[in-house]
Amino acid sequence: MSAARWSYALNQWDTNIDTFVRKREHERALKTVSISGFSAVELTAASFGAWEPLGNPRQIRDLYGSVAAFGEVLRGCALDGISSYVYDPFIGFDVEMGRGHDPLDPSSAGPIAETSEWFAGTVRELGGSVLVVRPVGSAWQTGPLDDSQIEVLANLWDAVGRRTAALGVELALHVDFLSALRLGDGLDRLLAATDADVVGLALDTAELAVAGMDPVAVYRRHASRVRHVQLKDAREVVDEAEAMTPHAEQFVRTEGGRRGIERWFFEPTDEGGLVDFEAFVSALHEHGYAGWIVVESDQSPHPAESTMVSGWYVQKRLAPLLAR
Amino acid sequence: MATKWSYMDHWVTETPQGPLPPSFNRTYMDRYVKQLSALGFQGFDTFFFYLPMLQGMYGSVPAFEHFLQDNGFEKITGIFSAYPYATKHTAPHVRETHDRIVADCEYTLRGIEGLAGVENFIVMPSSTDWQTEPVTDDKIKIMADLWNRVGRITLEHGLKTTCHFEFWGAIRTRPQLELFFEHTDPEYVYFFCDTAQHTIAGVDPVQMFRDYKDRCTGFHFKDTKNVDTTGMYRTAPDPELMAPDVERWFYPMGEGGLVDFPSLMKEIVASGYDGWLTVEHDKAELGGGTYAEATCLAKWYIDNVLAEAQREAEAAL
Amino acid sequence: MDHWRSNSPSGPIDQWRSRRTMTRFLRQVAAVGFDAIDTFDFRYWQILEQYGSVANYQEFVQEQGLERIVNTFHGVYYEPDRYAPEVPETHATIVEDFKVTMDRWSGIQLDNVIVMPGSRFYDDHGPTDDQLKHAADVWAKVGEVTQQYGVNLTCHHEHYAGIRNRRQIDTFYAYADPRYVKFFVDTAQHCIADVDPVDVYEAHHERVTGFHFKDTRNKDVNEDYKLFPDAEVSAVTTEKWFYEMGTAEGLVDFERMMRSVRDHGYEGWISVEHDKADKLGGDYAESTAISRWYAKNVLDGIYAGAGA
Amino acid sequence: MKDTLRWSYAINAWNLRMDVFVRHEEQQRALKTLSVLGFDHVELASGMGGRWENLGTPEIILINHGSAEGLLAFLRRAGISGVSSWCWDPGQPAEETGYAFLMTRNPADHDAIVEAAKPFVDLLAAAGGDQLVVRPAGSAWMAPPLGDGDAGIVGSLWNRVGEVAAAAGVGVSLHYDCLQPFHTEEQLVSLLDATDPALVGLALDTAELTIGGIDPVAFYDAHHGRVAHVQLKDTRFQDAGQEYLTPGAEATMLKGGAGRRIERWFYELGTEGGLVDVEAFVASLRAHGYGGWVVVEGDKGGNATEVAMLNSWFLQRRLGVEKV
Repeated sequence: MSAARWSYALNQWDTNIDTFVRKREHERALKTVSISGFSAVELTAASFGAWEPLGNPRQIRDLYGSVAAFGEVLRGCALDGISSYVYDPFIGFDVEMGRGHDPLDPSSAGPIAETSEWFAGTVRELGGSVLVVRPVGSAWQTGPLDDSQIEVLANLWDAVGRRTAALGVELALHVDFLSALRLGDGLDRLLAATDADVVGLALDTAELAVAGMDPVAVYRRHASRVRHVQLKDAREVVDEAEAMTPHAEQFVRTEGGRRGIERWFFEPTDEGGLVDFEAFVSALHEHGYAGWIVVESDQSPHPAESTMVSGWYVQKRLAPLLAR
Repeated sequence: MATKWSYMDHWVTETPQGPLPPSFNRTYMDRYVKQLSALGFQGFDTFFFYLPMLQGMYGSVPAFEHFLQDNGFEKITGIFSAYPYATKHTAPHVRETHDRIVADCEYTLRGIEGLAGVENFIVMPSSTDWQTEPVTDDKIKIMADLWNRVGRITLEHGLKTTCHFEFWGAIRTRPQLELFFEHTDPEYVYFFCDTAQHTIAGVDPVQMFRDYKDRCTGFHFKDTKNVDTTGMYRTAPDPELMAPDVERWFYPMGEGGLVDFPSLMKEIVASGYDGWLTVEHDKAELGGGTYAEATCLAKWYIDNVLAEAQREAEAAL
Repeated sequence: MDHWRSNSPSGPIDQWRSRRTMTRFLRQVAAVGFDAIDTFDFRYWQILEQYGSVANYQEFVQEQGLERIVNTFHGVYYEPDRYAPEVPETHATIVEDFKVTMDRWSGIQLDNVIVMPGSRFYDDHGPTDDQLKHAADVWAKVGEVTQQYGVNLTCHHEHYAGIRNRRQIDTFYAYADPRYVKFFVDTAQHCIADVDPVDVYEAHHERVTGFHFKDTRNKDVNEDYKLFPDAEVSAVTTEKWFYEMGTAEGLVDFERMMRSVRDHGYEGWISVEHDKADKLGGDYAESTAISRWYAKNVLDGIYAGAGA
Repeated sequence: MKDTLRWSYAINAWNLRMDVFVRHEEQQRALKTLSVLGFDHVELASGMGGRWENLGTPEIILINHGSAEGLLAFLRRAGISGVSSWCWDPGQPAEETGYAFLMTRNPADHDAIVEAAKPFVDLLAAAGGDQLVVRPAGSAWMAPPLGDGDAGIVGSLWNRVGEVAAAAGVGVSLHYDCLQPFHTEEQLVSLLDATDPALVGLALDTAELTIGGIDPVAFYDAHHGRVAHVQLKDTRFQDAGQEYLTPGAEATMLKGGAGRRIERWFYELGTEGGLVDVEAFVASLRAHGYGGWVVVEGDKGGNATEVAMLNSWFLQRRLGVEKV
């Protein structure tokens, strides 16, 4: 049997600020994830005060009494706990809806490390093992990263990685399809510049595929650095020119760009898409991958259906590839 | 005892043309089967009127069953047939229409030829109460005659004709149920226990099972939050969707309804029943629910709550 | 009033998703006969990003057949150490915030900027007399600022907020300078808090500058208003608080409300608000149409009729 | 709508599947929606019959409302003053008629079809309706190609129904849909030629004609004398050739997209990429002094309410029609 474990990302339920707030809604989602064959969930850091009750440790505590009490809820729903938390440093937690810190700004290092530690402690307490972070802003904001910028980032994430490692939590850098790391050999350079012992890669199949990168090739190239996997599908590629659109987060990711793409991300299935999941998971197997595999739909007209369809695909097609 | 769970097909999903059954197209149907498969259902129950659609999508009904089997299902377990609305052509309480109904049943039986072994031919034994009134003993006997006749035919095809009683049907009270079973042949006519329908009609489904377990060939595990105490069962033309005080009658298990499922489960274990157990959701979308979520929660409840009741009952044997 | 969701291939979205979805939203609102829209001012950054400026956005609204943007709702989280009307130490921050806000929106002419006058999460006693006075003071200062832009500062009393019951509302307005602090009546919110919306309107009609016409089927009988994180979504027995006008079992007497509005000679805008209309299987588009039907077929006749 | 044209809206958009749109309050909500959008007449549509077709088949309508007057009173509660028309497909098996499978191309079925039409004609006439809109023949894929005599056979049936209807003061119009066998312009004209213009007209559906490869504007200009009824909707697609002959075309083409993944064919007026020139078509109706009903349809288009609102917007803002 493989040591890899399957988790599911809760973000698809949280479609708007005032949704997915009640405990009852959480419980229904958690039971849905459990009965579809997953053993944990991934949380996403958010700052919208009480309307994002799973968005950070303080809100978890405010709604559930304590992080430990939320852990009881997870186990009551027949899950082991959480696998991971996803944290974007551009989001601030000092005040609600606050603005966070730019990793390229050297003075951000302290606050980002502190917030990372805050989340990592909660990951640990809820049975998880990975803190997934957005390592740098978008390509349109930065252009290709120069050596000094890579150095700033490497210093930051090395420092953060050491602190989370002390808590028993691995740090994994996540590359999204608009990320500055898609330009040139940014990703390779950042990985080379960081300490392999404390900084890993979170490989997101769909984000890489939309960015025009082959996730299988990226995985093979960096297998030893991959600490976390997010599995989702996509059907459309965003080329470099489109990624450089000013405010691409709004105009490309949210609005769908000139093509009017209404949905970027899909459940991992065999229905056709950019990602070859079976090849990808076979590659994980070859390299003896032992971390979390988090299935995401990210966007879905129907979260429960997405979870179930993914559950089928994991149980019937993907998990057997790891069990060989 | 290993329980075998099947799923009764009322599913609705979001399509570009609005919320529709997954028979919308083959892709939706495939995904639907995979979703049920992911939860571990092994049996699939459907309505007679879906058979032509399945044939269209998969080439034949057996080809659809093969698709189910490729996804871990054992087979199609039940086919549901009914005449809820009485017409001059078909009305179980009108003897002159029986030939037509029997012919329809034979037609449905031809539609499932080649399947691995459908076990239940599930029928509503009557039409709506309001169209059958006054419900006399004679009318109940006429209906019993019909299903005796149908039961003999389906048994030749290996299916048991089994009766599913709606709270708004003409056979709804405990005395009516008893009279009906008295006049039907235990060899040809069986009992299908729908937990919610009986509860709404003021009949205790657990007691019903206890008393008719020898003739019971299946269950719809579904819940309700209301007993009809104001005669809503007589609402014309349809009490299920038009009852004045109740917009939604049916709920999934585990949502605070009236049915005591753990007790039923223990009773089932104690009886030695080894047939299929079926989850049915009906109108799960009313009030903002979804079929997918309702199905997950029901199966979660089975695996996490009913499984415990089952273990307790087995230990007590 | 800007709460809206519709289904999309990627799940439920609001109208701010793209210019395309905004177009569809505005056309639907216009089609049923609304003349204008309200919005939230926290949309400002999104407006800049998507439309370039507030004035451009209003032009976009006008292209779809609506007159203009009438009101904006100022959404801020109140925290005692940073930003809270009852806490004088934070008043400078609040006034400064409104200077910035009014500058941002100065490209168009609004009628009202709507605020929640008090914080939420109060204990059994509610705000003290002093705290109500502090709140009244700060809103008067803010009102002076907004009036320099020709805009009213007007207060909207949520059923779960600190100034919620009739006594608190009356005390607050007794302290608040009528020149600068106006009142915005939300029929459902008052009703949930067991405040008769018509009575409270009549008591304070001279300073009323707007309405949210929406209905509810429940009063808060469980002290839901104390609930964390948000009584509107967490209530114990009420999963959905708000319904459109004309709903069955609605508690608000809109006909009486409308007679009162007419009799007091109110000539400003009346806004229809749907909040969480999509809960329990509801649908924003349908609620929008049904409430406009009610306004046209029931309320317009009352308003046009002779004094009762 | 205040206009020289008479506008109505097809209520079937809400009746998505067999067990929805059954409760009276649901129907009231749809009717109020149409009323506030400026419509004061509706078009009814038959269905499978039975206890759930509360606005579909005569027998069930009468159980609900007692009489035509009762039906009208129900409509008036929502501000709708009447029924413009009723769509009926005699080939659709209905519960009240024992699910009889009748074919207009089979002369032996003609007596039964004329008989089945009578309750529709009677109730429509009593409710002040104008047109019985009928499907002239079953889907092309279900029967052999049209033979020389088919137009005559089918035409003779509709002349008979037309006589029955005329006696009650109601017109009969043959509805063109993209799956029925009188598919090309030539075939359609041959069918019209086989009917008596005094008894039978054409129900011109802009989207269906467009999908079938016929330009509705040109067709109307050429044949306006025969057009007795209009249904207005838009489409973004055309039959690529012979897709209407695909077995199970109702599902495989109109839901599955004949392999093209077109899962939705019908759209609101003025939709992006719409193929129907609605403005030109309506201008042509006005130019020819069209006196029948113009029924706007929103069926098979997703959220019925949103589509109705967008349709009304188009009438008000693009066609210059004022609301009532």
